[in-house]
Amino acid sequence: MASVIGAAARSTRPRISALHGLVAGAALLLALWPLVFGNKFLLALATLVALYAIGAASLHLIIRTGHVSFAHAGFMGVAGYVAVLSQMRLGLPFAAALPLGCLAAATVALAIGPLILRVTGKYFVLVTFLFGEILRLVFTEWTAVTGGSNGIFDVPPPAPVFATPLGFYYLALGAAVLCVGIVARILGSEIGRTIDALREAERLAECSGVPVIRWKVAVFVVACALAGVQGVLQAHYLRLIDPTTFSIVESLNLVVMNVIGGMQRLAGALIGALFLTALPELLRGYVEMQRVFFGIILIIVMAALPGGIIEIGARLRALGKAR
Amino acid sequence: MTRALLALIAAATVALACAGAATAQEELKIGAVGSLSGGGTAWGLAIQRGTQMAIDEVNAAGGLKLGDKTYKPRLVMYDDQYTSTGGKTAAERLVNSDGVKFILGPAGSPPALAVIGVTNPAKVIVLSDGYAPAILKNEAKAAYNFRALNSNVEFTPAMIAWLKQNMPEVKKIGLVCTNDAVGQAALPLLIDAYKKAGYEVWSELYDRGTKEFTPLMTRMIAQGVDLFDLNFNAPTEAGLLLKQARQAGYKGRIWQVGGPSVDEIMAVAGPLADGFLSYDVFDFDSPAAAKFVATYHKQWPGIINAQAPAWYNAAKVLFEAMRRAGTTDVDKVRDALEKLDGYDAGLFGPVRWGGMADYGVNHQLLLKFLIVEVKDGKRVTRAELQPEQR
Amino acid sequence: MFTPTLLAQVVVNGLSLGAIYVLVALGFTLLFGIMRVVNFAHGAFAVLGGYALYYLYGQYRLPYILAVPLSALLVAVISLLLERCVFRWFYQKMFQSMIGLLGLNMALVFGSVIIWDTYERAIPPAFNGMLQLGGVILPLDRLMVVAIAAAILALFWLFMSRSRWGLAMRAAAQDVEIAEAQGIDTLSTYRLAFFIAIFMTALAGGLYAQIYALSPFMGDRPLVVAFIAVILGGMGSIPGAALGGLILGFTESFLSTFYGATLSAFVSFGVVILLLIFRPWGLLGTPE
Amino acid sequence: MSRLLETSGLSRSFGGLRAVAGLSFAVAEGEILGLIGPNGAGKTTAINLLSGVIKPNAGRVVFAGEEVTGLPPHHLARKGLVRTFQSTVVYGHRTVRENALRGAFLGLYPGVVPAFLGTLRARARRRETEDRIAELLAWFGLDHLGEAIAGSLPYGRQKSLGMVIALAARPRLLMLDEPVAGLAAEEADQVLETIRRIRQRGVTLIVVDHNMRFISGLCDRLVVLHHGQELAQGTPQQVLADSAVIAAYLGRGHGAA
Repeated sequence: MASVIGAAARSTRPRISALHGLVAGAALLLALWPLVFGNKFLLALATLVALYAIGAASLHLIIRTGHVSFAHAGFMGVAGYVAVLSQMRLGLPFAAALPLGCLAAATVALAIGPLILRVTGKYFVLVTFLFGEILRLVFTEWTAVTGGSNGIFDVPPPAPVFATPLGFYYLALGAAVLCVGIVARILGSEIGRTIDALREAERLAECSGVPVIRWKVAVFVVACALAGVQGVLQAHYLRLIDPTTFSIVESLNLVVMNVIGGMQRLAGALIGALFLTALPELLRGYVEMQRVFFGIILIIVMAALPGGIIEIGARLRALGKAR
Repeated sequence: MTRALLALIAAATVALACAGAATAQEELKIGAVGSLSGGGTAWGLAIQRGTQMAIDEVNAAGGLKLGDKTYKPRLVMYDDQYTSTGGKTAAERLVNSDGVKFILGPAGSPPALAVIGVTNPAKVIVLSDGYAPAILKNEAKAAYNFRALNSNVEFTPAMIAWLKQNMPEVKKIGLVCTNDAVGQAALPLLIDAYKKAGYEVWSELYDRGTKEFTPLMTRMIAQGVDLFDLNFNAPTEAGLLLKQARQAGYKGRIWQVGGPSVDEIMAVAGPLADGFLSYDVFDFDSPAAAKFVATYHKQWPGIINAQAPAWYNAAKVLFEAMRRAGTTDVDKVRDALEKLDGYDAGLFGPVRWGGMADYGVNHQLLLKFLIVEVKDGKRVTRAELQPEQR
Repeated sequence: MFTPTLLAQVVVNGLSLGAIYVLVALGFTLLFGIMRVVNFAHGAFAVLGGYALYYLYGQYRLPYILAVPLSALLVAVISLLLERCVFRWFYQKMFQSMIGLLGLNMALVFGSVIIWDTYERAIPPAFNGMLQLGGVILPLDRLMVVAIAAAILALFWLFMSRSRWGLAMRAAAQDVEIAEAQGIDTLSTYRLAFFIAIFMTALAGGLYAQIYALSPFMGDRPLVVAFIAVILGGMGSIPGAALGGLILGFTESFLSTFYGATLSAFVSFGVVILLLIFRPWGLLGTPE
Repeated sequence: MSRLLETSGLSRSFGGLRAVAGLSFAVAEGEILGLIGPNGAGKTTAINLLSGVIKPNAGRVVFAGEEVTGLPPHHLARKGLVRTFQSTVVYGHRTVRENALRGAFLGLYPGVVPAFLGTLRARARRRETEDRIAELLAWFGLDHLGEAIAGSLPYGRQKSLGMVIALAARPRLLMLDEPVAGLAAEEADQVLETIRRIRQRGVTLIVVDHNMRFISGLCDRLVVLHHGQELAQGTPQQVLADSAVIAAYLGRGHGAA
């Protein structure tokens, strides 16, 4: 799988413009479709997909350093609570509350990152799993500030324009394009190549002068700040914020998105976000069976495509070449 | 099991057929939201089954005649996963995709608050459940949402008054509850109520999902508690708390101002449950209940969740309001609902609305309730109480 | 508050809790230690074990001493099918196994919901009495769990250190290629390890369901407990899982009794995080 | 000649085992120093200590007049202290050219903002580095393999690539960990020649190996390690004549290798 990246990294120069065209076309399509089809439920679903794309893409950034974080939803929560509280208690405008929330998530990441990023592989999974639980416990137990399990409701809309579902969809879409764009740019630049290097051969990269831990912490901090965007927007989307939105289940969801879409590529994270947000909705009609189907689909995808859904593309290409 | 599978296949076929056949004529979609996965599933199924029974009843009688039209109600239900995101998505789908105008459920504050955020602006009637006062006490002055089941605000005062009268020897109350929305919102109110009545209170919260309470029970016994209130604990936790309290050597009284979960407690704790007193919403042994129980067991075996009759009741109340309004127009149905006092759906006696004093709006359905005691493995009714209309 | 009786009670509570945790953690650590599979479906197998015991002991009234091992055996045998169809795809694949088995967990749990509904069932206790020594109380059903945990641990240790199969498993756990070069059939070794792991998980699940309560959602807690106990002791280490389970039991008992449940949760999570940072291979594991 | 690197009393133990104890030596600018000893003598620990991969329990390391004891590898690389690895450590899934570029991180990476924006300066740096890399690859006879996947190269080629990666970081002092281990005699001779040419470019070298013949033909001075301790130090002639060395080294039958 990784060899696919390796080959692509060199020979994409001429293809990049085509890729850009594709991305621009997709963005245009995403921006225009609600004006043509008026289905409000699809709009709500698309808003959720856009929000999850932010979380999944930012988690992908961490995954590219070789660490799979199970605390991502917790960081979203930190940003969400800080933004909502600064808006509702301190009266800050949304435009100030959003970056403040992200800054808070980044600060927590910066405080914990240097400690936990020394731990690798499955141990990192476990550390972050527990850290996520601690964050959830804080949201739940610190009732005076967070409202505890009841959360905080009647969160005001970011601005009157965004109070309508369509307005909010454009806000979420804009944020998603921006955040995913940032991640894509990071990964496509010299920074991304260095990130790949320190994942693939940490010691070698370090001996070539890459301050590995510092880089990992920096990436972790940036990713958590970006995840914060989802946390803040989700609170506004739901008009309330409570610990259930940021539990370990949500973190796990983001990991599943990445793994099922494909951990090697950013596109995998986005495919995963779409797949995992849309699929349960498609199955929702079969009330009792939906989760059974969903479970079986997860097994089949992981067994047949260990590299994620994105592998289908590579397989088809290989098939095409073979002929 | 075979029957369940057959029912499932049938349901899937019907669902597919309906999805294919666009909209059947004169069909009236009744929405439901509830937890069909995760820890709150028992409550979700109570919503689904109670509502389904009321719908079946209407259809068996030839449908719902409103004005010159006859509607065939059909249940459309989505899972809220007991989270706010799930509740919001389910409500969005019901309101915007299925075009539903009437929703039953969800149960539980996080999804209920999220659902109301969608339905109130969209002018959709919701009969929900959840102990957070904000469900009724909101900026929209409840507008289109009603609460179909008593919350602690309704039943606590009457129960404490009964306790004072019947067990004057009790001095110190022990309370243990989950740190979830119910525990954090409702427990402080309960503690206040006890303190106002002159009791000493010791309380402790535990993390949702805990099954082992022996250390906590040891802690409680060391505090010298002489009445242990299982308050708002979910049925299994309530049963385990009782069993482990007894196993840890607790000798005092145990009762539950909340729940209700008498059957589950008897199942989990066996003979240790003897002498346990509880709030109960519904007397399954009463003559009025016999028909309900029989109908229920035709479709589903096993223990009936105590909330199922209340949802059946809520759905019947909704249908009656539609009949009286003579239309499916949401505003007219809502006005009819508010004026429904006195209608008897058969299980809980005449409808009474309340809540003005607590929430500023009379959108709380007041249901009569019981205090029952476990004696020799059987449930015995000690008292029948009514929530105060305020 | 720190009276001798209370302290003794805390120790007894800790032991009985720890015994349950040890039982729950053993199967988990075995699967990880040998196949590098993080069994997210651990809880589902515990649930299946619970329902098996419910039928064999609760409904069909088999003698308890038979019902317990038979129910675990039943689940383990049926699960061999899952080994063939699901697990085999995921051996030695950390993340794919996590997600795939998460899917299996969902399918099994919600399949159970369809078959058995969601309401909680109680498995009648085998013993109802309580052992009272001085002021200290130990319910007999807990005492039995302690005994079973000790017996299983001893048998398992003997099996792993003395039998040919146990040695083969340990060799496969160390290095698959070397083991294969030495003529060990890793696939059947894996199958055996899987069988034993599921047997122990189902057995633990049965006892867990009997002590607490049985429902399709019962398994979440054992999964988390197994996770933490196994991290504490060291992933893949059998004595580690035993030590981790006991420490967890004693800590929870002590902190919950004297300082309350919330603090207990914070402290145990925090301590495990610190341990992972400074000694990720756990108390008794070996660094890689 | 000025001293580029100097260690004194460098020690490290693992558990109870003293892997390196009281190691003291100096490397002069432009010199090739050989660090030899039988397997298990502590050579690899020594190079790990010098490159910062592990930290010493005691002792000092001074590089270019600056104390660098216990500094992490990336810090030392920045100062010009770079190493290769004994086993072939390359980015196996990447092309040869990519590998070399990764090694050139210090010269290539323009800082966060220019890298993120892809500024002109960043592009200019990339072009410069690519030219420099092309030259390095040509030097090692890898230029025609620029697009080959590194992991698929034969062993000897991968070792060369390891050296390219290290040289791409523009070291002042290059430490080679067993550069000829596992190579055929012919290949080893080529490596010998390459190392001499590296020195001609003004790079100081420390070569770690246990092949006495190879190393004594190459190095200006030798440090012999035995059981973690220094056994002898001096020119190859002096060291080969040392009775302790003969006893410890030749007595074990390694000398003929």
